[in-house]
Amino acid sequence: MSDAGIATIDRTPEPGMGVFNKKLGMWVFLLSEVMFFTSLIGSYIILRYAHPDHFAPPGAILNVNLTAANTFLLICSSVSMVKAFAAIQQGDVKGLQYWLLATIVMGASFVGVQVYEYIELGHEGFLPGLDDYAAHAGGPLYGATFYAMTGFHGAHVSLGVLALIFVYIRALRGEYTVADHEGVEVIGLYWHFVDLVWIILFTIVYLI
Amino acid sequence: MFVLGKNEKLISVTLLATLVVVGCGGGDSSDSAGSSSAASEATVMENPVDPSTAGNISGSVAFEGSAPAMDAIDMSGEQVCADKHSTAPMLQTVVVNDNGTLSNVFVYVKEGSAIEGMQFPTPSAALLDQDGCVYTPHVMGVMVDQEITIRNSDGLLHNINASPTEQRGFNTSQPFNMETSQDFGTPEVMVPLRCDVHGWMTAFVGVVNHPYHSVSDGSGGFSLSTLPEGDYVVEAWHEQYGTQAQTVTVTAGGTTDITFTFSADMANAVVPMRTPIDPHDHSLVTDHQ
Amino acid sequence: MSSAISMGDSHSDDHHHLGFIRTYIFSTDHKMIAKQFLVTSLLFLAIGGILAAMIRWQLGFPGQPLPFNLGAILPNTMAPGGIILPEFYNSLVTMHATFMVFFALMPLMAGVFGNLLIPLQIGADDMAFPRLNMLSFWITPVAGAVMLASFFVEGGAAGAGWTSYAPLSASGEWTGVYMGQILWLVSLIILGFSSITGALNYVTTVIAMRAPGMTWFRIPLATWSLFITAWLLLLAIPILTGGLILLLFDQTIGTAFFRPEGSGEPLMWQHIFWFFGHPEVYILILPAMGFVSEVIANRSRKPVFGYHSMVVALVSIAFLGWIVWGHHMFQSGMNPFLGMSFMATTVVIAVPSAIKTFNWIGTLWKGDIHFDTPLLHAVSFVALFVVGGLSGIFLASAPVDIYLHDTYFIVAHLHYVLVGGSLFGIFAGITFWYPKIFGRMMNETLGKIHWTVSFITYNLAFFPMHNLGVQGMMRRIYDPNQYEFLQSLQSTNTFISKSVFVFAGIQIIFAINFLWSMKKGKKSGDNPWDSNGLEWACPSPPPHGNFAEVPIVYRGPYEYSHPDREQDFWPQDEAPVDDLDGPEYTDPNESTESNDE
Amino acid sequence: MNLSWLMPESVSTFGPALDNLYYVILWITGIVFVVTEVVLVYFMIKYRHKEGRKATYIEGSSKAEWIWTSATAVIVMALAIYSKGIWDTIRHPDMFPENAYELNVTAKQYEWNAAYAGSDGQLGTSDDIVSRNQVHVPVDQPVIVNLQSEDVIHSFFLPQLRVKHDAVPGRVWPIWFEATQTGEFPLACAELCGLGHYRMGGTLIVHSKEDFASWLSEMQIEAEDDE
Repeated sequence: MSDAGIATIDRTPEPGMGVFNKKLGMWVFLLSEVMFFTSLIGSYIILRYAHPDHFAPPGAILNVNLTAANTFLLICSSVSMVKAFAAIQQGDVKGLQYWLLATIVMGASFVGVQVYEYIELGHEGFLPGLDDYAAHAGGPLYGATFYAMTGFHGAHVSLGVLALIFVYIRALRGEYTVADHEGVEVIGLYWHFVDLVWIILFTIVYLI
Repeated sequence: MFVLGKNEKLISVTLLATLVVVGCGGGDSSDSAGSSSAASEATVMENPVDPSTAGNISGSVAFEGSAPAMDAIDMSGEQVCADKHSTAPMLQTVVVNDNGTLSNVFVYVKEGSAIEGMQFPTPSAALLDQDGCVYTPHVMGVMVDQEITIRNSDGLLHNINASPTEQRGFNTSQPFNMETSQDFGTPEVMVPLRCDVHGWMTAFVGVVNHPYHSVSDGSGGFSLSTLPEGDYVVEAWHEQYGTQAQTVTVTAGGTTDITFTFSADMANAVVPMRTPIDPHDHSLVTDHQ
Repeated sequence: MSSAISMGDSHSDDHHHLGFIRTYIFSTDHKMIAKQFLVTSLLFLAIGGILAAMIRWQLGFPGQPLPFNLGAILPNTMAPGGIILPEFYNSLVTMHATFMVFFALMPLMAGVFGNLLIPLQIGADDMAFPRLNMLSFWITPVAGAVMLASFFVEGGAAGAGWTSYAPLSASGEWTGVYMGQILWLVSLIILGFSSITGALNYVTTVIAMRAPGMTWFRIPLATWSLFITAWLLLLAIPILTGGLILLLFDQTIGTAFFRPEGSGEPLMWQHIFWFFGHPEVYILILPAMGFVSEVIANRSRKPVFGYHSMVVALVSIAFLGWIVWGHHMFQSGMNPFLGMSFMATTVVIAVPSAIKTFNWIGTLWKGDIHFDTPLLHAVSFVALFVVGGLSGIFLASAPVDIYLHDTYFIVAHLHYVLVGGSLFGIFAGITFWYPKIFGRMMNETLGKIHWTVSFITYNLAFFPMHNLGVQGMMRRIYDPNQYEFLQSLQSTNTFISKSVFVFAGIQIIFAINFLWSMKKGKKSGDNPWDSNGLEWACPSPPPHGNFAEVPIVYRGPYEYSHPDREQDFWPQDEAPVDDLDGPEYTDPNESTESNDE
Repeated sequence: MNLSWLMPESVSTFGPALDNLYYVILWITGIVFVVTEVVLVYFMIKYRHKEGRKATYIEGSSKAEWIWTSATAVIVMALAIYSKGIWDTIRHPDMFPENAYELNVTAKQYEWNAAYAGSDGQLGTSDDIVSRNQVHVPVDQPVIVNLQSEDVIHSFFLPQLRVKHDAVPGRVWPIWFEATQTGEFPLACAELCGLGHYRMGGTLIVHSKEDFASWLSEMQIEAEDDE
């Protein structure tokens, strides 16, 4: 499309970023998602810097091993997403279906593990609210920031899973071909973004 | 606050619920109209207690030891109010009468199998006046759903900030001479009221679900009348000296006399109530860490 | 290329068999969505105006019952006997700002003109994502309904100011407003999705769907400003949403992000809010700058003076907008060194603003000025924006701000920018593009009456507010007479209130004109203003799909009164006469130079 | 109708400097305002539409652009530098005066409580003297006020001393000023703090040094009597 400037009568529009609209749209949307997580993570950093006494040392309350395993799961799901995309680029519809399913399963189990983790922490009195916060679990800011950040990431993963299921159904109907698989590419972008955000969250919330 | 925080969370997150709120909210915003009509309906219900088999409790609240000196209220900032007081107004935390009795003690029936589950008619509105930047009465008792007419006789801004723990409070203002109606739907001893504009203004409302409550008067006396015969636990509450309870037996047609005695050395008793004097209590976090 | 395929045909063939619902209610046509936004946001504008009138009543006639027996309508929790209560006054102040900023100005700017102009001016058949576009509209009335609902819940509407400074806004304990504050938060969170989906569309459309030859420096300034605004929306709104959610948690599940009793940080809310808030200010003014540039260039039949520097100024304002938020917090207790840097960045914004102002005046210079209503509004924008800009310098200077902060000087400043600026810009825009939206001209006489009275009463209402501020009158106070040193200002306040009532009342003329002309106005034809933009190259109102065939762009948008031509305008898509073997046009990069000299 | 652009009389040491800055800005902006608006109107009249006259085709002038860009830049930067000096004298921590009299002002809905050191000369002890909605200070001596809030954000506003600073719950912000006149001056809350905000006023009472000392000892005696 870069040669649109040359004098021809064909009415192809001005070159954009050289990508199809859905993909461009997703990029732009992810930028605004970045800002959203910036506000959450930013608040976390400010509060943690201002009140270190509220934040227990890594592993004291949060189950790092469990979450590490969960993180690994999410990274794998990113890989399988890449596989799915690669498959359809070769026109391998079966492969697409297979890898999409794998991604969905891993994404869903990530959410499942997170829910389990929440329940466990809840029993230990590690809660977001000030009024019912257990004395041993650091300060209330710890719980509040933890649930705010991981919770909204979890919500993003869940939405991603739903979107993937939608794409998967279309894949089963064989609606994606070598020529047209925009949907797969777009949801892929989103999935990788969610994965990336988690790696950041895991580092700053669990490890540091 | 946290209690209602929970259910508000539920409501607030879904738009559907929001619209529901609009519906009932519309009702609420038409002020006391709803509650007052409810009260008037209730008054037609007659008293379930048969006077022939009923008895009374009367008594007084004695005070031992030297009466603590109350601080004078500095009303220099509010000339209107200052002018209303011939003598320098004092805080009413502890008011010991000339006859050595203690006033502003809320006395009420705490337990009594005889009145369990009885439905009593809701009495007409009780008056809480703000005159000279003090609440009169300083301590009062009402029944559940009984209207409280809050009057501003000062013509300057007062706000009435009720901070109960069992139910939702309210915080309404009265910038000029006017009356507002409020009521409490749940029994609670005691509900603290305060005016944020005048830090010294506090009052206490005892909310119970029966008519057997009284406040010791200028001679320390109180009386609970026409109770069905039986055994009762009667409690006396004072904002500084805490609570005392006695078991009383009421006989048909008889009047049982009881006396509560508070003494100066109870001064740091535990008062069963969220402290109203310092509403801006930031110590919470220490409890939680 | 998908966008290329979709152009022209895809819509035009399916729009015949669209039912009423798909055409007027759940329409995906950007022009219909623009109309829907126009109607709803004008309604919200009216609501905001009514709230403002009530505020001014209390300030102009403190403690007197509202006129027209309004007291009978309002419940005792708001205005017993028609006398406004302090807590209701706080709700009025809060909701007036909220409705004006989030439900009137933002949708009017981005929602209406973003939808109407972007595809038309770049020669696209519709937005990149029409369904998303429809969604972005339908979220708005929902959010608006929630916001309105908050008036009727127990405790009344939010009363912590539109800035909702925590901890006042973080717990009903301090205000007695529980549900109202929560609904305020929920409503704005919902509204955020509308802005983001909209902005997403605008950015993608401008980047990827420009007609052949519509190079970056041939894009009309209106679209440029809307494009920049879209970026600001995309990046600023999520910040606010994040903050709102944390505040909502404080309110509902009792977290302590901003509540000191849990050692939360009240100042963090101010940082989050203003980090969003200052870009927001430019979201509210940049599009108006675009409209004004278009109108002034067209009505004075002259190229925009320094088109490139206009674009550069737009972009630099948008960038600077991200590093000045601290000037809202000079007195909040920030590190004085920080204060200095924020002061420096803030005053720098004066530079691009000055560039724009002088360029507008330069555009009028040696022009052939036609005094139509759009021009009158556009020029008033310039005149009033100057006042708003200059008063900004007082507030940018941290020491002077110590005295003027949170006084009526601020109120005057922001109303000169947001009413004198944005609103008059919007009037210019509506009156200018009305024929394109409805195919009929607005009535010129009514238009001139509306402008004259508005302009005069507007200044009578808001200019004296500067003086109130200099005398030290705080903003957001229910009754200034409580302070002895403010009692001498009552007559001024009463005068301001009366002017505001006239200013508000005269808007009825605009409403009448707006509705009457829809049916009775004289037919406009495709290009009533002899304009160059692509939007005038298609029928009024444009059909589904806008252009019969994709237009080709040969030149910039402001080729007015070109010496080589009889006609004093030169449409962007008019093929050069000397061009026999198909149109030739220059490569994007070269074309920028050619526009330069 | 009071439409004055003059600042009310100032009674603090840094007041005059701040006012000068204000007047300088007022003059500059005033002149720019008049010139711009006059030119605008003049062009409107001169270049109004006339039959047969065509607008001159001018795309711009980089020369003109440079002139007004750099002119504006120079003026505003000059103002910024001018402001910095005054800002520092008022807010810079190193510029806080020595030998200042220190007191605490605690804001709460809806009153100001000023606390002065009692007989032990220590602030924050049980024998502190507290005055409600009245802040007593000596004249011609720097005063450091430690601003605090018990509930929400308030703003400590002394118009005639050109003092305004927020009181933020959970924080203590020290600010300083020095009154140059004895007398009573208004104190106001400038940050919306709830339904009583409009009434959260008080008085700054500036005593002569002797009067202040005697007032203080008086209060101390009263306080001891209450014990």
